[in-house]
Amino acid sequence: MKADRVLLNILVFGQCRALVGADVAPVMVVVPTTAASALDAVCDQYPQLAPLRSSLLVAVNEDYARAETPINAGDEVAVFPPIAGG
Amino acid sequence: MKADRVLLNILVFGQCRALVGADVAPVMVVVPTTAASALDAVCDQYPQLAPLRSSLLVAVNEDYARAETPINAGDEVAVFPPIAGG
Amino acid sequence: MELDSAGDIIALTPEPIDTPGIVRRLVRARVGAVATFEGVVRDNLHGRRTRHLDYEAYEPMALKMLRRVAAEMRANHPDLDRLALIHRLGRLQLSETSVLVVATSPHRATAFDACRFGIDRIKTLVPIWKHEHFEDGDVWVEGVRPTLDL
Amino acid sequence: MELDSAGDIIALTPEPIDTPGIVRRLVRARVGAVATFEGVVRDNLHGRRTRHLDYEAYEPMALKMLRRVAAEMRANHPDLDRLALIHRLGRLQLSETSVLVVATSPHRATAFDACRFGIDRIKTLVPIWKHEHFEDGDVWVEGVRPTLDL
Repeated sequence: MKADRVLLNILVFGQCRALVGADVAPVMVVVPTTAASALDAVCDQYPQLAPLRSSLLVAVNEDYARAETPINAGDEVAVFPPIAGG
Repeated sequence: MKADRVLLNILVFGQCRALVGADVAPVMVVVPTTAASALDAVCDQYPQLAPLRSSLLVAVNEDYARAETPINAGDEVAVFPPIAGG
Repeated sequence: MELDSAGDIIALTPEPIDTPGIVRRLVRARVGAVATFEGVVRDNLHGRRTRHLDYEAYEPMALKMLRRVAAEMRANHPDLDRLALIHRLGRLQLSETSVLVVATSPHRATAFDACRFGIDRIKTLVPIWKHEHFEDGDVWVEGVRPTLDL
Repeated sequence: MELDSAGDIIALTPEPIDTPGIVRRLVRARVGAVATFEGVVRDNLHGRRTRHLDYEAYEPMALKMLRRVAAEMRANHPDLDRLALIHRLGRLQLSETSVLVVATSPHRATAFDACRFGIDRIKTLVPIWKHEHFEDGDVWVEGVRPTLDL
């Protein structure tokens, strides 16, 4: 697979959205990458998220991701805090 | 305690009421008596209830009675089949 | 139907049960969870097609037993808030509500546990009988003997 | 809110949840038991007085997860009839319903078990966040990490 540097428009929700001040946090990443690496990248480029790093969740294509879940160009990626519905 | 022959107006419900054809089944008993004896008396005087005898319940003063629960003159006594609310 | 001194609604009624109205009157500001159980008239019993049901009760004793169930719910669940225990009497058509149990609480575990206990206990304690009318006959529905170790 | 192809109602909505209307549309003739859970906005969180709440969702994923919860309920309970899983979004006032779970079945054990499973699973699976506004401040309510072994 060819490695490409791309802009990933990460969707952010809840307190992450509030801290970023927008619904989307664009980050530059080299694809293919992983959920853990994408999370590192967003916390690096949006340092206000860094204190939450250990609790944040990643979804890829509307499913919860594990650290090693792959991310390719065109995937829908979201980052958000633990969920509190109900 | 003095033994007295009295008329006990036993309340009947559900299939018992339907079989008796009335809301009340008066029976002659000697008081003090017991729930088991009152049940014997009502099945004796209303033989249409006799086939149900082993399943019937007795309440004395609006509480479930055991076989040996005492019945005195003036007590409210009811006889009915197993309950089917809900 | 009035709230009693504990703020509960415990009743036998020949009228249709107004579930949303009951719930609205029970829920107060401290409550975060409402668990509701409704028994409704099914269209069959063991495959026989039901036309309608008649419920009858030994009314004063049934009310006394409903109040006992409410007391047991409270004893089991100190953080239970208001509750409702209501049984319909008389003739019911298909899909009408025969029994309503509502349990409110700050927390959902209590609401669920109390609600389920309430309906289970009604079925084993409250003197009510069901006469089921089918398209081709009728039957007094076989009941249960109450648990007498109260 | 429409019934889906399975006859269920699964939705996220900014409008008040019409619980009685939902229940009425779910219950069909074969059903004998309806278990309902409503989460409602409480007047306090750990003693701080709540003024109102804002819920937000990752909407397409939240809908997908609600549908997954429904599928799990069905898989666990073959005799479950229609169900509803509805979560409110946006600003909610005290005592408004934030979440509704309805499970209908011929039998009460299934209705209760499925309903409880439904709300427990919503809380551990559906991406929704709660921003609570108090009289003296606000907080993003601490959430839970989903169980990932699905």
